[in-house]
Amino acid sequence: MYHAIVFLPLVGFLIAGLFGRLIGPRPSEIVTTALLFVSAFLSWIAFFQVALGDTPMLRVQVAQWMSVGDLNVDWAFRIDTLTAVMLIVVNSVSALVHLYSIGYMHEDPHRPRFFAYLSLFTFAMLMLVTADNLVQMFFGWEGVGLASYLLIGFWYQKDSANAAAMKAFIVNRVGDFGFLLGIFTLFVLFNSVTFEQIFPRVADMANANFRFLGVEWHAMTIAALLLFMGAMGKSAQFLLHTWLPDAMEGPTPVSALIHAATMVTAGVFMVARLSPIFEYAPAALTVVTIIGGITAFFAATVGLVQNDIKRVIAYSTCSQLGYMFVGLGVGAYGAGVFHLFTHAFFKALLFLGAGSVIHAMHHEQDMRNMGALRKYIPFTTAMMAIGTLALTGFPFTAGYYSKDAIIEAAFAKHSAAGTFAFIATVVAAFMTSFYSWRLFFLTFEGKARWSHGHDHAHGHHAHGSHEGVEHDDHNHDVEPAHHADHEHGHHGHGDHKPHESPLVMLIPLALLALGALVAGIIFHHDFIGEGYNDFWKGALYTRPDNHILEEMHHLPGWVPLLPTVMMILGFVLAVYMYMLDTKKPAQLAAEHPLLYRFLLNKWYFDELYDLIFVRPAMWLGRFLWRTGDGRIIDGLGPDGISARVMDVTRGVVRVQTGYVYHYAFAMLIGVAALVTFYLFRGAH
Amino acid sequence: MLGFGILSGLLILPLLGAAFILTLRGDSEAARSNARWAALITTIITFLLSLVAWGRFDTGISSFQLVESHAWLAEGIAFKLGVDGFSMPFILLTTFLMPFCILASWESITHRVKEYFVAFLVLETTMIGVFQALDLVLFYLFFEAGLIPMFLIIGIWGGKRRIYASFKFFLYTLLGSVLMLLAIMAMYWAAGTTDIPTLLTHEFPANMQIWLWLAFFASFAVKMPMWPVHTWLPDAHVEAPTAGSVILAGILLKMGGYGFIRVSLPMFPDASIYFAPLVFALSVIAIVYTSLVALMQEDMKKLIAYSSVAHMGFVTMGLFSMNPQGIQGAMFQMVSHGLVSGALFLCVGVVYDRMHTREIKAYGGLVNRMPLYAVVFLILTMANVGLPGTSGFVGEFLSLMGAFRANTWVSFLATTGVILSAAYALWLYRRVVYGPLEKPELQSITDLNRREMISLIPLVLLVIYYGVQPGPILDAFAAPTDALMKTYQAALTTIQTAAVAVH
Amino acid sequence: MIGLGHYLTVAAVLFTLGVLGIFLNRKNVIVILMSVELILLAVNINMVAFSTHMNDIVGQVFALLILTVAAAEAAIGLAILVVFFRNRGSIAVEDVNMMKG
Amino acid sequence: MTVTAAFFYLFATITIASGFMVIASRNPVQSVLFLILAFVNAAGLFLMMGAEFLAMILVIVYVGAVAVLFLFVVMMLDVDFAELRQGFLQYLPIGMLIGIVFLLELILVIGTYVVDPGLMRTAAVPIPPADVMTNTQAIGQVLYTRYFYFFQAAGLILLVAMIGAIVLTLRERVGVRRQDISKQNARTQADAVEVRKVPFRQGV
Amino acid sequence: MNPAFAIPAFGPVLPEIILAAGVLVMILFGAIRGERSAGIMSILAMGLLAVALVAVLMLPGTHTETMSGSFVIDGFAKFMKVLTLIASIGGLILSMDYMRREGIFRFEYPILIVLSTIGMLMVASANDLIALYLGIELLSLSSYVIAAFDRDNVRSTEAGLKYFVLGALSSGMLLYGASLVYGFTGSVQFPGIAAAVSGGQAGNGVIFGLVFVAAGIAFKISAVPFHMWTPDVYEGSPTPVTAFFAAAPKMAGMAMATRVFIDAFPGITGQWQQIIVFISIASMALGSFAAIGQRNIKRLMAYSSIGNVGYALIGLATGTAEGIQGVAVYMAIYLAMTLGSFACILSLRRRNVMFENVEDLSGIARTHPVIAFCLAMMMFSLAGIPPLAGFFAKFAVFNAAIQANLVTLAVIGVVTSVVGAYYYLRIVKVMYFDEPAERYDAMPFGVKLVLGLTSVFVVLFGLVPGPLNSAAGAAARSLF
Repeated sequence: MYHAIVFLPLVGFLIAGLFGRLIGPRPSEIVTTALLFVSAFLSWIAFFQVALGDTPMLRVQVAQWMSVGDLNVDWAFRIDTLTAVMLIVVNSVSALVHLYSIGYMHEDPHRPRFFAYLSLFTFAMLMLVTADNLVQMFFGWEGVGLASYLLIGFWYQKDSANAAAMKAFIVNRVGDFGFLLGIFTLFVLFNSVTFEQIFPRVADMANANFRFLGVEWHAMTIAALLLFMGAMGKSAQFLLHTWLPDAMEGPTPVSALIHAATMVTAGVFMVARLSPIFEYAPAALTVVTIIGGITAFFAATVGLVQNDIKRVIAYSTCSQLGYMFVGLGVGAYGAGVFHLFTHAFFKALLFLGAGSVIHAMHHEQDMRNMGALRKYIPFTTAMMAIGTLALTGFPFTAGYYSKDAIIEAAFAKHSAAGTFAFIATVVAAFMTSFYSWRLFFLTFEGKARWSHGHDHAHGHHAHGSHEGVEHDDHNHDVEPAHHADHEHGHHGHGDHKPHESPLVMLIPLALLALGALVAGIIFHHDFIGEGYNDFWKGALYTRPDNHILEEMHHLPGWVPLLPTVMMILGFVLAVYMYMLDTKKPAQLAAEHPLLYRFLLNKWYFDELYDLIFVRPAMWLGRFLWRTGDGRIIDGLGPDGISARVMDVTRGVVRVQTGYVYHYAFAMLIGVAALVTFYLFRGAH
Repeated sequence: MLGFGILSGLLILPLLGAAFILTLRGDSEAARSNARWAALITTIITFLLSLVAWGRFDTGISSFQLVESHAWLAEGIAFKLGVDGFSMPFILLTTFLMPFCILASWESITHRVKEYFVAFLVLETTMIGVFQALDLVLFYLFFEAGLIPMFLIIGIWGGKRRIYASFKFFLYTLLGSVLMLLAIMAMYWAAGTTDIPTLLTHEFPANMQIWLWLAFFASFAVKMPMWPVHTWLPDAHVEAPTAGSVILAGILLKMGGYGFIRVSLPMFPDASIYFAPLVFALSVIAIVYTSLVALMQEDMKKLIAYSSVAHMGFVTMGLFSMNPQGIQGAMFQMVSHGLVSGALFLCVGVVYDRMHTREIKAYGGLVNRMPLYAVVFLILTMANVGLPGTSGFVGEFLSLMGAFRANTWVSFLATTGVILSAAYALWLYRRVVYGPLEKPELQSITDLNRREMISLIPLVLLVIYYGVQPGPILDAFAAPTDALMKTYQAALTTIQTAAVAVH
Repeated sequence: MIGLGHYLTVAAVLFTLGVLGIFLNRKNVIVILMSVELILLAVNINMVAFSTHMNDIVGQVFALLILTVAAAEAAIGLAILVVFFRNRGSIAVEDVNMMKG
Repeated sequence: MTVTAAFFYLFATITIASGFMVIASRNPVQSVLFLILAFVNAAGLFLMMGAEFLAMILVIVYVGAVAVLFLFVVMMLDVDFAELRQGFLQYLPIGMLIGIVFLLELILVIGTYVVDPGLMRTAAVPIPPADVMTNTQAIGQVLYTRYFYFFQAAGLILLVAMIGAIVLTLRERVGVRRQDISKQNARTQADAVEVRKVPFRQGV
Repeated sequence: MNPAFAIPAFGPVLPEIILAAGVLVMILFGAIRGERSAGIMSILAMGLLAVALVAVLMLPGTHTETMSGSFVIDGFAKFMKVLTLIASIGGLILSMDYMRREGIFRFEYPILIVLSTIGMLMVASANDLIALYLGIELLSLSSYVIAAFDRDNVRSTEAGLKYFVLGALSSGMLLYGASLVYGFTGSVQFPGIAAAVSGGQAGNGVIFGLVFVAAGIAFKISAVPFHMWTPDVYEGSPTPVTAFFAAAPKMAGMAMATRVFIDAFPGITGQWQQIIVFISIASMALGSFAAIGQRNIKRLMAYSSIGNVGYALIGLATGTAEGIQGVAVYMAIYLAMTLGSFACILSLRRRNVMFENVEDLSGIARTHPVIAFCLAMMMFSLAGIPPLAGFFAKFAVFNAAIQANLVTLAVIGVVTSVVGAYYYLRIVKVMYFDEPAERYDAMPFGVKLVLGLTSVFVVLFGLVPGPLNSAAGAAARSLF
């Protein structure tokens, strides 16, 4: 069964990828989607067996990968509750996204390729979550990176998409850099990369030291920090987050699947999976907490002012990932994973809903050009409302349980980092509520801003080639009201009225909405409540002295209430600013131009990185090439030497004058030199 | 065991093919076609024969197999052939790549066709010879002899600056290897023989090892090439015809690494330990430096050439980390790089044949008209980046891991190559393949034809296969690596004992 | 007392003069030929001096042969000089300079 | 100063001085004459050393044949000596310096010559005392027996000299008509007489 | 005193006697037949040399002295004599067509070749300074004449004149050295000299003499700084004469160098080694550097031969049996390479005009693929690239140098060989990479023959290096 779960998407990928052009788009879609649904169904069975049933953790050996010296790497599955949870998340969302994409992408000429990529992604993600060793996890890790790269750059004619794809891959590689080193560190410590062999021995190595870069480190801390660096990259945490918003260049289902529900949570999964190691690296956990808190806060601030509907959700994702890490960082792994679980539903819902909006708007993504869509696409509006409620943590929705649990856990940690994270997440909760509702109001309420001002001629371009706005991120310093100078390209809205999406897109929305509503209420008992131990069965390791879950139940009464209050405040403010006093945002922006620009330009991270990494690398590359290789190495090496040889040659040839007396003179000098040499040598 | 066996057959076959082509008369189209077919058939038969050798080869044994020996130059210098786990994969790689090279030259070589294929077949013999030689003089002979055909290949069928490139290639590598020749002689007088199996058990005095090691290093470092003696490679690659680049990247560079594993590491363990920091430093510089340089290249082949230098940096780093992961990883990296970079050069050749330029700027949006090409190129780019699931990953991962065990600084700095390689490879891919197809001269470019598919697809499949199942190759390296580790451990013990004695 | 050293010194001086004559003269090639004769004369003085000093006839035989060969050499040299003169119209040393580099 | 010494210095001085003049004099004819002078004085030195035969040979062969040959060629070539360039040599000082250093080194070494009594034993063919055998006789006795190989070789060298001189300088004069009987006999009517038809009124 | 004089054994001298007698017959014959007999005379000369070759081969390989100890025959002498005779025959074969076409084919030419060959054989067997000197003179005087053999050509006569002037100076030096050696050791015979210096110490007088003798010998083998005649003479002489000069006298020269240093001064190896090392390094370096600047192939070959002599001298510098074996191997292979190269150069004739600049080879890979291939093989071989014969030559000498611990010399040697590779490569480049010009005339048969044989030798030597190696080894051991 597990083989089927993991490899069916691969089969789908191979069929659609290799024979897609042969069999045509429709069969490709059907095959991949069907296989995914089978896989999803099986995952639920697995979930019931493993997580809810009594099946113990099991290991499924598939094949040997490499065996070198004492290093043995297998292709094998490790199936425990954590894996099972991830399986259902990945396969369910993926199956729904496949289904959704049939509708969303129906105009695209490259559908087989698209579905192949989606299935490839799913396969890689499954390899990641089922990995029984670090290297296989890395395989999945990079595999999803590849799929992400391919899907972001799916519309390869769009330069911005290609740039974003590259950026995503390279920034992720920065994280992988840490991940790799982390794997090496663990291997050196444990002589193994297999979880089964590492985890039981962590406690023995708890106080071991490890010399890294000439400095003695606490072994577990350095390993955990390096691994966390990988998680930061994949999960777009602060400092390595820059790729995620750009990744929205990909088709919206991709954003839903990869950049909201699954791939970006791989980092969270990884930390949870490696909880035995992190548990013995308290310093690393503190770092995780702080980074998570910063990310939650930072991404929320940026989300406040973005105008692209997908970007808002992207920053929201980024922020929510921060929450998850806070949960992990304070030791409440269950809470983190629970949030991962619920977030997958409502964030996928939001993205797919956004996709539905975009679909309705004929690939317009700028919220400034939307408004009043409620009347045209009521079902989507409703779904988005559910998603927004769940995200903001409206009581008894999924977010309410998971997010609030994290905030509580942060408080319960009673440490400096925990307190910091607590404050950050609470503020972020307020902002989350605000920007979520801002999005909702801008899109669905108010006046329709899409029927005027965009009468550009639009040729017969393939639809796929220009979804979204041609963003010019560096010029986002104008207020929404004055955006006429934005070049929106050749968008088809204005000619047609927005229309509701086809059923094939709406069904996934409905299913996800269901999840967003009830996932929390159903599962919080198992994930973070009393059923914790029975449910996880040790898949999430906590040290005996880690009592965070209990402490969460003994908090001052105001703490559990606080997030809800924040949620309400945010909602009220959003209503005020975007429903009642719609001039206010522009006014505020005008009053605080610096802050506005700072936020709009995402704290200038792209510019900063461009300045300190990209440009110096380019400059250095050019310098090393022209000057290093060209002038110095070649100049002193082959070219220089050959030039010197030519000089010598010219000299030698000049000596050969053609005059007999010079020749004779040379002979005399030769003899005289030798004679003199011997005379003086003989004297000694 | 003393007669002519399968290994000498591998040496002679290409020469027979070359001789046959030489007997073809005239320069008519028919004669050219015959030459092509003769070359192709010869290389295929050679490949099949090497498969037979592989079949008879037992990976479990660390000693040399299929040994043939004939009296040759002098007492102690014999014409001795044999293979072990280190060399067998390279022989297969060589014979495997050759038919693709012939195919890649099928249409792109239009003048002096016969000479071209003769040069290639002779080159094949020398390359196989390097990996088969069980006598250092014989090794040197093949090692150097390959320069002649390669010089001609670059010089006659190369691009604009072919003369500069061919001379640089020839003289640079020659300068490196003559010192090796002297070292071989010194070993001959010290040990009384140049028989490799004997020398493997001979212990050279430590101070002599230093000099010998340096001399061999001069040769192998140039051949690899290691920073800072790498500058011949970009020039040679850029100017060489496609198949020449394939061979250069696929096989010739491997001779350096093979030399390290065959000679430097096992015969001079003390010196190898002594110089490992130097090698590490150079490797790391190579990885970072050439990756940065690759980032700025404007010529596709030059970019791949620089990336080769970086990848060879991983190889040297792995080899000198002196642990099984490092060594086997490095060896695997070489095989993998042979496949990947060879295939990448074939890819460049595909578009070069159509557009006659290698300027990155001249391309863009190829995917629109060449989807199949885009896929192949993508997989190879990913393999070049070292994506898990491709063979590129296994080698890179293992060598980094090996290096990490030896020295975390090295591994740390080298791992940045992982980032940089993604940067330059993807950027190349983006500029060449992605984007709109705007250039008018590209509008009618055609996708891979059947011949190109035949040459690229097997490589791509192998790249993936070995990424998922590296076992067949890694296992071949295992037995000799174990033997090497024993030598190394012994040397280390001696050094430590000596160090203790000093204190 | 006049000893061996005296003769050897004379020979050395003559030898040096001969060598100098070859490369310090730019006038004509014949002088060079004569310088060669001086060198051979110096050698002969040496030979004879050693011969008598050591009471060994071999040196004198050697000298005799040198004389013979010197004559032959002179003949060849002059013949070459003559053909050169016929071609070049000059025997100035500086004109013997068609080939260089 | 004994008479021997006086003669030695006389001969030596004249030899060296005329040797110097050979290379220094402007007129090659003078050079040849100084060469002859040098040879004659050298013959004197030979005599003083007891090598009478060689002394005579030097005078006869060298002065009589070789030097005269030089004179001959100098005259024959009829060089316009006035036109010969005279310019001072740029490297004359350095040349002289090296020459002098060279000479000093030679003298220094030769001056250290000490009679090694052991060497006497190695003498291959001792010179018989003058009262037993004349110098000429002594040379003759070994030259044709013990050293006849050299003698033959010297003969070959002289042969080469002869052939060389001839092959280089002998010219068959062009323009001299010689009778060639075979050629005359080989003449046939066909190649001697050509009968041509002359076109009418167009001249030959 | 009437010392009983025993008739010496003539057996060992048989080859020389055959040649000398034969040459006299030829002179008579030529004098009678006149100018037109040059062709027949050449064939006769070749036959004569071949007979001498057979005679040499039939000599005993053991050390035998004769002619009152002035003449010695041993394995080494035999080996070098065989090479010399082959070189002379090769030179003659290469000459015939050329000389005929240039109109300078006179019957004296083969006679002079044979006479100079006698000189070479004499020096190869010389066991005392007198024999050495006479041999050199016999060789040199004939050489002067054949250098100027194109007597109506100003370059040829200038070559002869330069060769003569400098040759005379060098033989003067050699003689002066010989006189010093004689005076300070008391003997002209090599065993006697060896006995006098056997203590390992020699006075400055002997050393000075040795320096002068070395200078004379170095001149003959055109080693730096006594090489300066070489380029000019090679350029000016008729091409086949150049080929002859580059081949035969070098064999004899190396033979006598070896003989003098190894046989006459074995006790003071440490002293003369430094001379050899010095001139070896200088020759290798100069040969490599100066050749790069050349446009004329013959001049280039001159510098090439200077360089090659430098390499061969490495073997001599060791003073060991291995080193001498290296010298022998080196010279044998060098002979083949030289003859082969000159055979190619001689084929550059178009409508009776000879071409001798490097550019004239341009593109001949396409007009004359076989010649180009052969010349390319010669060039790669001269550059010392395996698997061609030149590699084994260099291997032999460097190997000996390493054994004798002359590492610096070997390192300089290999480095200069890389520099030298540049100009050999340049020729290959011109032939293969450049655009072709008009075709050249067809090669005459003799040249083809020489080229074919030498090419086969150079290319395939690597397969069976054993016989030559062991022969050279035996030859070298006979000296010790």
